[in-house]
Amino acid sequence: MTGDAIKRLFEAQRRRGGTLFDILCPVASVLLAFLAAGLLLLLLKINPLEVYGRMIAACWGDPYTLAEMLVKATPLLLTGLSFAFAFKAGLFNIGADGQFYMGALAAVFVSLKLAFLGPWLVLPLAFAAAVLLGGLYSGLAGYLKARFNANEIIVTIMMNYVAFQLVNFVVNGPLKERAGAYPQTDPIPAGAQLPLLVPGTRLHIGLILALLGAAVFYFLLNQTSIGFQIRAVGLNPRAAGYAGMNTRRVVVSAMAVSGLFAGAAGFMEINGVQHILIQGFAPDVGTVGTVIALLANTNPAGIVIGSIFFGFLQVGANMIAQTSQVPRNAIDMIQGFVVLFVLISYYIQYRVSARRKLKQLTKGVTP
Amino acid sequence: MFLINLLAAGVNLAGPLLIAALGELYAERTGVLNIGMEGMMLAGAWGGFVTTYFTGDPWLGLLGAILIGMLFGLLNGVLAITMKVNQVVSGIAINILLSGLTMYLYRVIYGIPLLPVTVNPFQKLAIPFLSEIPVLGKILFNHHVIVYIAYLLVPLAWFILYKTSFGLAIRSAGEKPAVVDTAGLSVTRLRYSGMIIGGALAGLAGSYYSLAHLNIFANNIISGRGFIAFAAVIFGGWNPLGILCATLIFGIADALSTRFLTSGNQFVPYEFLLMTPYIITIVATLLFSRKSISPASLGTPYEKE
Amino acid sequence: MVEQAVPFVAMKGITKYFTNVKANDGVSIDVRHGEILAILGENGAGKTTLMNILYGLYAPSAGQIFIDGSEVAIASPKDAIAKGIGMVHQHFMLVPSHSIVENIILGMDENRGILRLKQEAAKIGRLAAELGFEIDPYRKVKELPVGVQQRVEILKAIYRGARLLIMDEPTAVLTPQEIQELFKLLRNFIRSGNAAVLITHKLNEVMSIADRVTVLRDGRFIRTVAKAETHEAELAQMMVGREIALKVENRRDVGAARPAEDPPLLRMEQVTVRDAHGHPSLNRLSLELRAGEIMGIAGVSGNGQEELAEVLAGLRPVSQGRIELNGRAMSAGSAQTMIRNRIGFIPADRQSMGLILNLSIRENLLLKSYDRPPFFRNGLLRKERTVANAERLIAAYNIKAPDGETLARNLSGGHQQKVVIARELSLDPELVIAFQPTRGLDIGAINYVHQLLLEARAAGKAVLLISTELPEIFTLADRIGVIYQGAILKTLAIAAATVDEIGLLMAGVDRREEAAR
Amino acid sequence: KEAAAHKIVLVLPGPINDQSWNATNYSGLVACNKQLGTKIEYIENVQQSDFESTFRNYGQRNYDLVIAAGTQFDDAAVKIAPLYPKTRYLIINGAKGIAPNLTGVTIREWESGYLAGILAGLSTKTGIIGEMGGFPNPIMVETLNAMAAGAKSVNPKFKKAIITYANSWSDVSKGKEIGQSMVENGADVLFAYANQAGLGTLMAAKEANVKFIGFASDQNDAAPNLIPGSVLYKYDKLYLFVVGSFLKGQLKPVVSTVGLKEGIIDVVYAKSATAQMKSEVAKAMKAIESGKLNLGKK
Ligand SMILES: Nc1ncnc2c1ncn2[C@@H]1O[C@H](COP(=O)(O)OP(=O)(O)OP(=O)(O)O)[C@@H](O)[C@H]1O
Ligand SMILES: Nc1ncnc2c1ncn2[C@@H]1O[C@H](COP(=O)(O)OP(=O)(O)OP(=O)(O)O)[C@@H](O)[C@H]1O
Ligand SMILES: [Mg+2]
Ligand SMILES: [Mg+2]
Repeated sequence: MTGDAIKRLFEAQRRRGGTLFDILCPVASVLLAFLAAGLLLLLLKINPLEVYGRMIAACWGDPYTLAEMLVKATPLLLTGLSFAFAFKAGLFNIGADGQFYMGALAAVFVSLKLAFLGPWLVLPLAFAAAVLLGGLYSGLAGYLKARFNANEIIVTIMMNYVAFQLVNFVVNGPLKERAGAYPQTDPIPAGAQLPLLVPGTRLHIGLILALLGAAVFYFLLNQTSIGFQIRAVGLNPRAAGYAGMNTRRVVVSAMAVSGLFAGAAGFMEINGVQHILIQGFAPDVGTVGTVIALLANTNPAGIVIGSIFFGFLQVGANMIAQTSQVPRNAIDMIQGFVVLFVLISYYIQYRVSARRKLKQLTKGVTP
Repeated sequence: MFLINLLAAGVNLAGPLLIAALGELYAERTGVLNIGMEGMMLAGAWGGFVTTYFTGDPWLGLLGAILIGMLFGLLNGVLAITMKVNQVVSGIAINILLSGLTMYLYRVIYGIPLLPVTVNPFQKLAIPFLSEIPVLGKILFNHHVIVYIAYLLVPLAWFILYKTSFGLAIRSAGEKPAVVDTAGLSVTRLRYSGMIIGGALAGLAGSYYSLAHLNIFANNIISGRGFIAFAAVIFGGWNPLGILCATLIFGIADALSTRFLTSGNQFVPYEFLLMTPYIITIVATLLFSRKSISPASLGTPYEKE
Repeated sequence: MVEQAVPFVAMKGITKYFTNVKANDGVSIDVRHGEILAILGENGAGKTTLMNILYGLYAPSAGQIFIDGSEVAIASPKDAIAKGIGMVHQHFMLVPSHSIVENIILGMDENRGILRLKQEAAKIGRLAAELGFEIDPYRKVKELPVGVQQRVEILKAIYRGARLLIMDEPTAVLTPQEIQELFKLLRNFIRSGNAAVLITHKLNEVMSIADRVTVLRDGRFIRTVAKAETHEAELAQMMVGREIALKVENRRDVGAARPAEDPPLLRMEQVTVRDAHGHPSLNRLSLELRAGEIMGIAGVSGNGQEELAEVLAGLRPVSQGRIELNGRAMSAGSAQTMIRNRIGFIPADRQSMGLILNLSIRENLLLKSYDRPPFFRNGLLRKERTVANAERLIAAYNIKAPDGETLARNLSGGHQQKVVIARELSLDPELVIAFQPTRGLDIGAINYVHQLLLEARAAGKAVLLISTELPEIFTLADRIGVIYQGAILKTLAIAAATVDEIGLLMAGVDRREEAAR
Repeated sequence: KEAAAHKIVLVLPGPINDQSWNATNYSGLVACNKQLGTKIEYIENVQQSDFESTFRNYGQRNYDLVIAAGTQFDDAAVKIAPLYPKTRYLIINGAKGIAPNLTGVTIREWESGYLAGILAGLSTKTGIIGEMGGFPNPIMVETLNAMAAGAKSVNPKFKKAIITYANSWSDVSKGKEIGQSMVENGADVLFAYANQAGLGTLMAAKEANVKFIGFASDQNDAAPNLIPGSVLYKYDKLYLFVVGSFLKGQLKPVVSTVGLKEGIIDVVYAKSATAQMKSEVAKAMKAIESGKLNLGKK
């Protein structure tokens, strides 16, 4: 799979030079998404304007809620980077969900079993374990791709289910809470929890780490030899192989690095937010991250913005659910519309810019 | 007896998977990946349920399911074929949208009932004479109508793909769309038809859950079976007979895991049983990848100018 | 040739805009019954675009098309086929995994509904026999050699009732013999009032087969001349718009080969390479190459050229035999080793192998330096150096681009090839493997590439020129080796070689040996 | 203060129309609003990761009472309750009452299991009953075991209970397959304590034409001939009870258990119920209420 359309978008963007239209387009598409969902809300006799008004007001209401948006954004940012990194090597890692779960699994295991080492040791260890397991897990998919040419989309989707069941097994078996009541682990001790960034909120230093992750992402790809190789392999594996690059190794390492990001997200959810591993917790972090990465054209700055936007959507969803009787599925619906309309707006942008160029071309020659 | 029950359940469970997988097959053979299968099945389950609820006739429900599946197949086509949105993204977008939309509209229509809203479902249809054959009768000829349809679709798909000009065009579009274009056929139209057939079959498959297997609609009614169907296409090596085998294996494995559960088994953790279809798929992918039998242009948008 | 009042096909004032170029600008051409019209032009002149419009693949932005005098609308290839137009594309339009018969009947109205493969296969077999060749309609296309694939393409067009056959650079992939057979076929084809359009870069072919020649430049129509009233030099001049040499001057006395006593730079001894089925595609091939010489490898394509090139590029493992560089044995099999050993490689396929089209010129220039100074140190990129490098090479090789950040995709074929050569030579190789280095290039670009290879030789490098173009080898090489069935059948000094003899050797016939027998 | 003036919210872990756990709790809300005149709001489908922020937001907005339905809210409540001392937190099925403004109410679910067992025991001919649970947590295990005990107590020919966990609350299809497989294994009475997944088991019973014991809500109408009766949780009563005591200022920061004695558990019969069933159930109810029979953990 080439992802040609996306490459084209890149090009379109590069040449576009940025007019007002280009800024308005995504904004308009988000508005349209809300409009579409709003019409459906009317079916339940809910006034969408009021709901949206509350959503925005509530989100900017107090620092806690603001912080919540960033709390939600943190894992999304990382899973977004995860998808984007593999994508740069021409690979579709749809397995962020699974790698996220593996990271969470490793983090909770270390945090529970090694808490006696004290925060200075257990946190780095949990982080390392999460990142490593996430990386190994996706690295395995990379290896299968490199060694057997196994389609990574399929393998990673399947590995998501495997990871999901592994978590189920662990929380029902080896790490089941001592009380034995629910499919969940014991809470991790305070010493293994990530320090808060803003006291009184749930915002933890994981956010800083995630932003650092975005910087690392950019640096790795653009300033290093391995990044150069990854991009080369991603754009044209044949040419990269001819240029002496070990394409298989690049594929495996790109997948592994990609999994590191997702694993880190798992660590942050466990040690930063949830402090416990529960069956079926935080579903879709990987999927939403993937969507964000693609909407952002796998550009790290775009992923940062996108994950904050989706953080806003999710917190906003909670707020309106708390303040008006909007069913929760309405929010999934809004998210779906947002993705749909943004995709459509990209297409319109592309067409408009093509037409603009054509116009310039015709003007240049005909009087 | 155990074996007969197991096989009968397996054949039954494989039915809807088979329909969905054949739908995916049409789409993939034209070169488009339909990751939205899961969402389209959900839409089918919803559409079938709602139509049956209002008309009282499950056959109309079936029709409704197929139509709604086609509608979203068309939408995915607009995104993936016309707009050339990355096919993985468009599929994910459809899944997200539909998981929210179906439940929301269910709420709109039915409010908050205390007892499940039910419809008048399909009844099992024991085929006269055939179902009396010992052993085989119970395994093969005592199922819901939709299951029979599923198995009839296999030879049909084979015939269409390999014995008709339409099938030849479909296969060519998935291998090398430019050839189709230069032969005077429209790649776009073929790919749309693949998507729409895929959507129709996804809808049909989804309706099995709300109109035959169960008579209710619930948010988890598909529970990842769309992805299993997706996997079955690969496991089945992109041909109808292979897919038949693949879905039968998944169906029987599923039936087996349920029987493990009720047998009070202590040896293998249940979760590992649930993993098996996915692991089987990964292994199959490994085996088949070497031969690269996937449609050569699968996942690549076709650009003419 | 009789003047005809009404041409078979006429295109008038055709203009075509793509997103960022004007590929055709008011082009008018006509094709008459019973003639072969050649279309000439530099790379990017708009030849393929014009024919794609005629075939209904692209919609023209402006202009009209007439067939036998009446205006027609050709909205899709279906319309074109219905009007008797067939096209054989530069890249074959065949589904490799399908059989010949499936490929031929795809999309034909007569074959709607249930396929009747047997019936059609028989018909196709008969038609092939009429055209003078034999095929097995049930064979899969991917199993066929290129030459046969082309025949399938022609068969496909004729089977669908083509009366005008458009062929886009059909000879680029053929051996001299195959070219002759193709021309014979074309002449037969037009005899009954059909017509053919032939796009090519090879002036000698134009002179040998065309009746008239149309020249395009920069998307514009330049002139149409009767073959009888022109000559190669004039055509070349029309193409590029200025006086141009037909080939480079090779002064073999400059930087001539070192004395034969010197140890060879490259020695291959009994090298065998097996393909996936275990057949030897290189069969105990031996050759020697000295610094400061160009050795040409001539041969009918498919005799192991690709394998030879890939072995030396490290892309293919050797199953037996020995390769020595400067007297030291080395293990082939990794591109990296070859690059470290200062072997440069100019691949035949610049777009999919030599370059990464979506990277900038600057980055394409460092494609082989990703793991070493001066552009990378400790795994980190040193960007200023790469920028300076790109500026230097763009200037030195006359690459037409605003700056190093231009994407390789946006360069024309000739300039793309220059980027490849610039990169390879800037790595200061001892040995340069040039595999079909001018495939698909126009005269100007060919001359430039030839110039660069001669300069490399003058700088003391050894050049292995693997080419199916005999004229190219005769122009550049000091020695010529003929490859046949995976081995070098014979090596001759260029002065001692004649085209005839080489031609026979390429067919596997060694005249002197026969004489000795 | 008037009932309507209290700011009260019900926090639900799943969709309100799940026709099960969340729906029953919601029915409690409806009862309070109708009978006590309260204006309780609800929020549904709250995910694990949002428990804390949800509790916090309501505290911040000065809610008087926050009710959450499910043990899984315990930890979040323990964390947040001390921060908002003016807000009362009440966890249904909660097991932790350690803050002065935190209350837990647990149902003695084994009681309902035992009663269901009596109905099942008197319905079975093969002596085998099939019980499906959602997840194997201690309360669930206790309930399903009590059911087997109940069946055994009334039927000397009782052989065994096939106890299986769906490992899901919502996979209806799985619920059905499990039901079918239980029937294959000889069960002729089915029972499900698994929310939506249980609906599938009911379908299986209908298809195989075997008996089914209704649970949690009145399921009798779903198949009057096959369901002799349903064991109910009267969440309306539970809610009226707890919200009522809250309004009266009598809600204590402890974990209390409720059941038959408090009228929270009840049995409704369908036409197909036999007189013997009714009398056996009545007998067992008396024994339980009097404390003579106790299968629960102390
Ligand atoms: N599909 C397309 N989209 C955009 N630009 C195109 C497309 N096809 C061709 N072009 C551009 O149009 C111009 C004419 O291209 P065309 O392929 O017709 O040239 P040509 O004469 O056939 O060249 P060559 O000798 O290299 O085959 C070139 O600048 C080319 O880059
Ligand atoms: N009868 C019950 N008693 C106690 N807790 C329950 C009960 N039913 C459900 N719950 C709790 O409520 C939570 C949400 O239930 P819900 O029906 O929404 O299932 P779910 O989490 O969506 O299931 P799944 O993970 O299969 O989708 C469950 O995880 C469980 O902890
Ligand atoms: Mg061309
Ligand atoms: Mg759920």
